[in-house]
Amino acid sequence: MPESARRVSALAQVALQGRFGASRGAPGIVLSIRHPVSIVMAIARRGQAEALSTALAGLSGVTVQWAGADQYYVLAESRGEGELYGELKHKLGGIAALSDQSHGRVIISVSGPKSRSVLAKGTPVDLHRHEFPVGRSAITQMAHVGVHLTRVGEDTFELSVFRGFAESFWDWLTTQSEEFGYQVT
Amino acid sequence: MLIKCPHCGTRPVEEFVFLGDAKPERPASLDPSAMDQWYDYVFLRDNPRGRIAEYAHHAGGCRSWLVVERDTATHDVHSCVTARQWALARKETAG
Amino acid sequence: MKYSLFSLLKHSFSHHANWPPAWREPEPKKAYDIVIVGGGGHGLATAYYLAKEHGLKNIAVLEKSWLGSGNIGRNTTIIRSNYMLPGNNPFYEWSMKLWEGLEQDFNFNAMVSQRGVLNLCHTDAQYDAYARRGNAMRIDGVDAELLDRHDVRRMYPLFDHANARFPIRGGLLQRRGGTVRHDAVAWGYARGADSRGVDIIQNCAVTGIKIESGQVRGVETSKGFIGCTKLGLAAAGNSSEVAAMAGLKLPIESHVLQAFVSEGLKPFIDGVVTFGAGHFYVSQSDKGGLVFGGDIDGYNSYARRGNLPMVEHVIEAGVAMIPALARIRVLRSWGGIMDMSMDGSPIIDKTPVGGLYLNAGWCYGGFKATPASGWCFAHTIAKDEPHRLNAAYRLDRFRRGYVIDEKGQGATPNLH
Amino acid sequence: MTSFRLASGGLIERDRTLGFTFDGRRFEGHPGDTLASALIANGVHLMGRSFKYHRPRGVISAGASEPNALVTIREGGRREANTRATVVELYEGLEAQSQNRWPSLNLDLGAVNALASSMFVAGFYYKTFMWPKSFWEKIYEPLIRSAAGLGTAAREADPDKYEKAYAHCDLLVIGSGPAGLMAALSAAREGKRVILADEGAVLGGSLLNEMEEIDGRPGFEWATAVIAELGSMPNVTLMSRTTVFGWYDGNIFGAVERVNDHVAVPAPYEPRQRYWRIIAKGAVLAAGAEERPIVFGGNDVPGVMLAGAMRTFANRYAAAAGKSVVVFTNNDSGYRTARAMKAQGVHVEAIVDSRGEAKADSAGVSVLRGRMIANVAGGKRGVAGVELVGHGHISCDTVAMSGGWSPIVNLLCHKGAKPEWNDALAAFVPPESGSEFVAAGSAAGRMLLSECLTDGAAKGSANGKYAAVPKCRDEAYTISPLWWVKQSTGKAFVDYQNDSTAGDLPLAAREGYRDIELAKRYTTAGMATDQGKLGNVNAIAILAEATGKSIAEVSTTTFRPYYTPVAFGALAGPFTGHHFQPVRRTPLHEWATEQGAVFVESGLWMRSSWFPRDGEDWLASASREVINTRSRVGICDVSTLGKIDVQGRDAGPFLDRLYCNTFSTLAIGKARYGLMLREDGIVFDDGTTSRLGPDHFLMTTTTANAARVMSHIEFCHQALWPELDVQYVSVTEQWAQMAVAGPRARATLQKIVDGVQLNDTTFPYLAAKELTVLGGIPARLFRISFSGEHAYELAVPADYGGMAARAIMQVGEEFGIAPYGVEALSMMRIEKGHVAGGELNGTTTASDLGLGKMMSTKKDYIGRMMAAREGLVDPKRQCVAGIRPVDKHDRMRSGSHLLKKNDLPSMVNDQGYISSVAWSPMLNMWLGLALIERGRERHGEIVKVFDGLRGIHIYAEICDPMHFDRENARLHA
Ligand SMILES: Cc1cc2nc3c(=O)[nH]c(=O)nc-3n(C[C@H](O)[C@H](O)[C@H](O)COP(=O)(O)OP(=O)(O)OC[C@H]3O[C@@H](n4cnc5c(N)ncnc54)[C@H](O)[C@@H]3O)c2cc1C
Ligand SMILES: NC(=O)c1ccc[n+]([C@@H]2O[C@H](COP(=O)([O-])OP(=O)(O)OC[C@H]3O[C@@H](n4cnc5c(N)ncnc54)[C@H](O)[C@@H]3O)[C@@H](O)[C@H]2O)c1
Ligand SMILES: Cc1cc2nc3c(=O)[nH]c(=O)nc-3n(C[C@H](O)[C@H](O)[C@H](O)COP(=O)(O)O)c2cc1C
Ligand SMILES: [Zn+2]
Repeated sequence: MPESARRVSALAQVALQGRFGASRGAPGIVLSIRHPVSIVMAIARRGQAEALSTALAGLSGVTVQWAGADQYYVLAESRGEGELYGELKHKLGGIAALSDQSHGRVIISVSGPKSRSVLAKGTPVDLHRHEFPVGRSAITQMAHVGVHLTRVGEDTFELSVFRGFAESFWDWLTTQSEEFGYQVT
Repeated sequence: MLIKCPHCGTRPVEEFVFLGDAKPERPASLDPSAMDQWYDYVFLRDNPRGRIAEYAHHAGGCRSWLVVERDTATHDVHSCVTARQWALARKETAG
Repeated sequence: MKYSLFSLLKHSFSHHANWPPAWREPEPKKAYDIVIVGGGGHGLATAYYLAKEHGLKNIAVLEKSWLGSGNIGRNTTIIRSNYMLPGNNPFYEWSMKLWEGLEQDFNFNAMVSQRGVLNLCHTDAQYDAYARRGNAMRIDGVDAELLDRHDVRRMYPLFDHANARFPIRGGLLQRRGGTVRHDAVAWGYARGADSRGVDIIQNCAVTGIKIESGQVRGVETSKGFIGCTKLGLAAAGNSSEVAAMAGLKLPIESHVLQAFVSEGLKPFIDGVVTFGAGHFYVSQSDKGGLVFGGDIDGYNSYARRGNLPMVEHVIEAGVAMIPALARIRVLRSWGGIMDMSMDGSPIIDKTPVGGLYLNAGWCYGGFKATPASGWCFAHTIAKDEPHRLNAAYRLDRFRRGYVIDEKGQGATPNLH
Repeated sequence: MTSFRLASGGLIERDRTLGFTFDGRRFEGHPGDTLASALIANGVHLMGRSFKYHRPRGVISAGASEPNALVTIREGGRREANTRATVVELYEGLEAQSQNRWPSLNLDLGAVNALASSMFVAGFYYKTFMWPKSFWEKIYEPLIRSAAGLGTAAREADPDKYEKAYAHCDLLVIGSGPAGLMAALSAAREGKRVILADEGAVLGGSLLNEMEEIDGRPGFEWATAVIAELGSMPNVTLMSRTTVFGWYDGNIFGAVERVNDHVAVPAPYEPRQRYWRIIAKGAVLAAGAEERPIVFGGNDVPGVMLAGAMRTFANRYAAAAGKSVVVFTNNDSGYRTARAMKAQGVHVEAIVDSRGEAKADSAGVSVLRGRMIANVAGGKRGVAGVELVGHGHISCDTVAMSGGWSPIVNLLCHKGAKPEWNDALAAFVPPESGSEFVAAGSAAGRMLLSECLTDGAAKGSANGKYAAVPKCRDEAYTISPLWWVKQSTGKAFVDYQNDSTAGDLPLAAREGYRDIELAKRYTTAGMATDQGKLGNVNAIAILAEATGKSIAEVSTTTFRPYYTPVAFGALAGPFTGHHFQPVRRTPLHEWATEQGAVFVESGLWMRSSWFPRDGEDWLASASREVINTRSRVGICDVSTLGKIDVQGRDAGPFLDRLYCNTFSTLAIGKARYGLMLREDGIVFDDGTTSRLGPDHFLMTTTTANAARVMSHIEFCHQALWPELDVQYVSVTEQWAQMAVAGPRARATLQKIVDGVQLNDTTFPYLAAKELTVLGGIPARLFRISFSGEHAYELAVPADYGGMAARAIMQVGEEFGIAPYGVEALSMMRIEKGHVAGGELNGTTTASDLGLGKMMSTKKDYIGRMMAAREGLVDPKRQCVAGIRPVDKHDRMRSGSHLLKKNDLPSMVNDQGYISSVAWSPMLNMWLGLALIERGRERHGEIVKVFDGLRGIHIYAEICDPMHFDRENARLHA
């Protein structure tokens, strides 16, 4: 890879760090961008659904998120370009179709005491801990944008959107966060 | 209207796109004599008042095509399976 | 009894105690020459023109509920003749001509109001499509004007000309388009038909169609069997149900379309305007309410009510088009059942069953068509063959591949 | 000005005052007041004018159902018409204006209508204004329209924000009176997720208005305690100022929370209102009951109001409606008002009770049994006194009326069910509604406090084991119906706002509008902003009598959303102005911006349209871009094309069924142009699809159809051929894709591809290969061309897009590279006669487009059978041809129609139309494509171009669609 080949996030220009919105007390919302990250979509081949889920369970050093019928996102930080894709193709090629989505999606992490309140302005998914525990993923719509939503902690969620919508979506998300005061880290 | 997607759980109607009656079955024959079956399949609908099994695409969710059994007079949703299950079952019975 | 300022004055002296009923409430006879199913706009207009244009007398209109309870009583009242395809335009233009003389014709003020219908566009492609449509109108002598963004701004400064997500590029204007007081159309035709001897029978639901050796003999109804030699179906959203009684399966799906009215306001918007970057159209009623609507909910339905997603979809588009709407309040919303056809165009035709005639598939465009639809359907029934104006609205056009698809959406009713 | 503020009591903060104005006059009130209560406390009763007769009107109710006291508040973009003074919370500096009057509320010339009122009966306008015909447009209608409506709306954008949100609960309780509080309490104690919503600013419902005791303390204090307990529970959400406006499928409720309507301007970052979609497993309607007016002469004179409202103004707002009151009632609750007013030191002249005998406690006020008020004397200055039927006059300055109570059933009827008539209550009670949504308390017809408490507790509990219900004293409630005092000689109103009188309904019946729905539409009773909350039952009763039916037979009109009117802004939420729809940007957006691109919306995408240099307009710029590309090399952002990754053992056969041509035979490393049909045989979409491996294809779609094609693929696999082993996913956003076109394209790209010699053997036309560029960046290179030039499309992972484009610009500099946009692209595709959106318009067949030969006869594919229908193979169909002006200087316009040279304009003569037009920088003239009857056979024919819209009438020649480089020399150069 050439020196100059640095991955540039779709939000590089907009997601500026700092404290915004209502300024009283601790921020209700904390936002950050998960970038660069490797994202590979794995779709079970015909009749391989079980095989795939067991194989994925066996993987280490990656996170696996449900992403639809017999489909999963496999994520990992700090891998070289195409590396995770290659690795998975090697390991899973027989049972799954793989597609590198690392550049196609932008992942925004939303945390803080008000994270549920902000997300409730967008998604019809019931995020009550009993209905949507940590580790659960859902595909839904927020502000007219398709969102892949994962609860990664009690008050922490990851929102993954198509790259092209990232700026618009960020705009909506931050506006909705203003009343609680938000921090971009 | 709430629909229980087999993959995503219960979701409101805004996440779905509907494509009408799932009963008409795509004919197998390409013979000109099958033209009427094709015409039926593409253009004619029972359009019942009451229960209908209809295609719904979970476009705002997992993107699966579903077959929802719903009452067109009351909008009550009775059941929901994947179009895949529905099609395979139908091919089964067709033998 | 003729309605006029004079008659109104006269009756005010007797405290309006002696107005005769606008129509009778007759008991159905054993049989009629012609029975029309559906006391909506099209059914009533058909009966009116059968009596008036063809001198036929022995006619009944059967309405399962109160007259005008269907889509005629719940539509957003827009009339226009801005169609582009040969099968459509002459028909709708004829309808427009009939509107223009209707009130004097049936002596009832239906408030035909030609304040103009403007369709906005937001891209070059839309603009070109409107140019094609407008020229198709002009080529046949129908009025049409292509506006650029400045013309639109001059006409409607209210619109978002500054900060729009989809800037207004221009629009297609038909000045002769406008609105008509929907209920009055049903009442005017009903009164006109009744005075010409037509029996309008309310609360009389057709439950079956009697056919013997391929020929219609009569209908079973909630008021008993009623014989007839010709039967015209004008059941709009219920067309499939009624046709099924004669063993016919139609290229139609029933869908719910919602409409809305705001609180009454002093004059806010003059003409009828449709948004081109979302589903929203609006006009202001004579009572001051903003009457508006958008798209069908999208799922097959026989319930006259819709759900919130379409409400939001429509109102988001409304505020995008006219920011000043934000503070105005929506008063009421309702729904009607659309007979959505497979090409977005109607059917006015004979059927394979002798003496059985079909008028259906109006989608959300059938109000403007009411006069011509009744006029052509009457002709088709009386003469047992379609008139030139409805010659393209054949039932077999789908099988033969001569569809009339203005939107190019194909056999997907909920996209028309 | 004398104050009508009572010395003590009420839930107002007496120690703080708020200044406000009404029609410019300054007044003072207190926190806790509504605009209506504050005006009454200041002795102001005249608050509005009616719709038709411009009658002077005062407050009738104390809440949401108010038909008369409608005012306009706020200014500019915040201007808000038709606002009910009874629900406006007073704030410092509130400015209110009366409506529908000119020049002033006091002197309203519109009132002349009243003189002609003998003619302005129900439906009068249907009978006249017809002659002379021309008068309608010019005179009558403009008059009717200018008279229409009440308030005047804002004409500017609203500066405030609105929000949307979803909420979920096990039990939604609508209404926070005794029934609602108990329902919420039992559910909450059972651990349910509870939402308690009430439109009021303060929770407590009628307990805020009445002097009742619960658990040995004032009902209001009891409520406060219960609310405190609820508020302390994590599973309970309390929502005041929140109106539930509709009940929808799936037990979803629409609600609007008025977050900041009680202040002049919302706090920073806060919305004015928040619209809620509440998804409830169960719900209880504890909305209470509505008091009905009685229909008698002058029942609209300012100072005549509902008995319960008068009581509320006194008890809750410490505002006396007058100094001497006459109560007119047909039930016991009138007596409550008499006692309440007396207790507040207001003189009560008498209780006029239409019932022969009544036992209720009048606290010493004289009761005239079996008597009725015939007419109220008075006018805009208020009530002077009342005349009784028979003989008798009582002077007074206010009249309290009670026609009985109607359960507020609205929401339970939103799915179409009709309420049922109950003779004992003389009211409609809720319909059978199933278990997911039930009524409790007075909404369910329980008129006694104890019943409401018990009923609420029971309805809130899932297991029936609810906590003991507190003790209270009950007010008896008996009624014997009185709807209309026929002896009245003055105007007696049924629907106040729309001025429907008692006489209008019998008239409607006489004229044949006998069904309640017809009568409603003919008289407009129940169609005003209050939707007949007060008047409908009276209208039904009067119509029943006129048609000789029972009230049950007549039944009600249809209840519809919205329970009370809802602001557009709330339902639009944040999706206004530029935020109406999200913006979609390509990975090359920044690069294009650096290059000075002008962007254009295409669907949600923003695409670079042209790249003007020093003052060029779009035409000059695009022309230069074309010439540069055709003579040197150009680069264009084509990232918006849909890209779908298709894999699996059956990927080939699957594509064979999707496309009308064949893909299973495509060689690895090759691309092929494909055409998809709809099942009805019409062309759906086109694009090139490449084979990257034995089981791996990459499909491209048009920008416009990308999403629809994806859904189509999903449908075809899942619903039609689930047995196929195929997987697919959109990779549109993963790749930044750029076209590099022109004679020097190869030379340019050669400088960035790693280790491949680009030539016609290693990289022939339609080659499609995975390689790396710029020393290791994975990429896909396709030798395909839309421009007709020797061209490539290069795709790199999106995050590298900008960098790759900049690199190409750099290495291409020596070859004279320049960016080109979609305008130049469409110029070039029209020069080459390539079809696009204008031709793929959803009505054209493959052969219409000149692509008929692509339709395979060897396999099944979507659309094959229907494409064979007579009408789709009719030789007379319009098909694509080229079109060019006979006079090179003429400009044709897209959308023009075509006529035979000597034909006159008419639809019958219409030969077709011009579907696309562009300026050709290469041929120096306007060129186009047309859809024209038998177009293929008519090359060389001269036709008349009809553009009536723009008054352009020229001649043009039908020609081959391929206007430029017909032998495709450049493509293969
Ligand atoms: C919300 C909405 C907005 C619309 N806006 C417009 C517009 O702006 N412009 C426009 O041109 N069109 C509009 N339309 C479409 C238009 O209203 C309809 O196409 C048209 O009214 C249909 O014809 P009709 O009046 O005869 O239908 P209807 O009035 O529905 O008449 C059909 C009648 O048949 C009766 N019926 C059904 N089954 C039976 C039976 N078995 N026995 C007896 N009677 C039966 C029904 O009760 C009904 O009264 C709109 C429609 C809706 C719902
Ligand atoms: N004779 C009489 O004076 C008489 C008659 C009937 C009832 N009552 C008394 O009235 C009380 C009724 O108690 P209850 O609890 O049934 O009702 P309630 O009137 O005490 O409370 C109903 C609450 O619901 C609210 N509400 C109504 N519709 C709403 C909506 N769509 N969205 C949000 N909030 C809405 C109202 O603002 C009100 O605060 C009892 O004490 C009863 O005895 C007295
Ligand atoms: C053009 C038009 C204007 C309307 N204006 C009003 C109005 O001002 N007030 C009102 O309450 N309803 C109005 N409505 C709605 C009707 O009350 C009613 O909801 C509609 O005709 C459907 O009937 P339904 O609700 O009884 O099913 C209007 C309807 C139409 C079609
Ligand atoms: Zn799903």
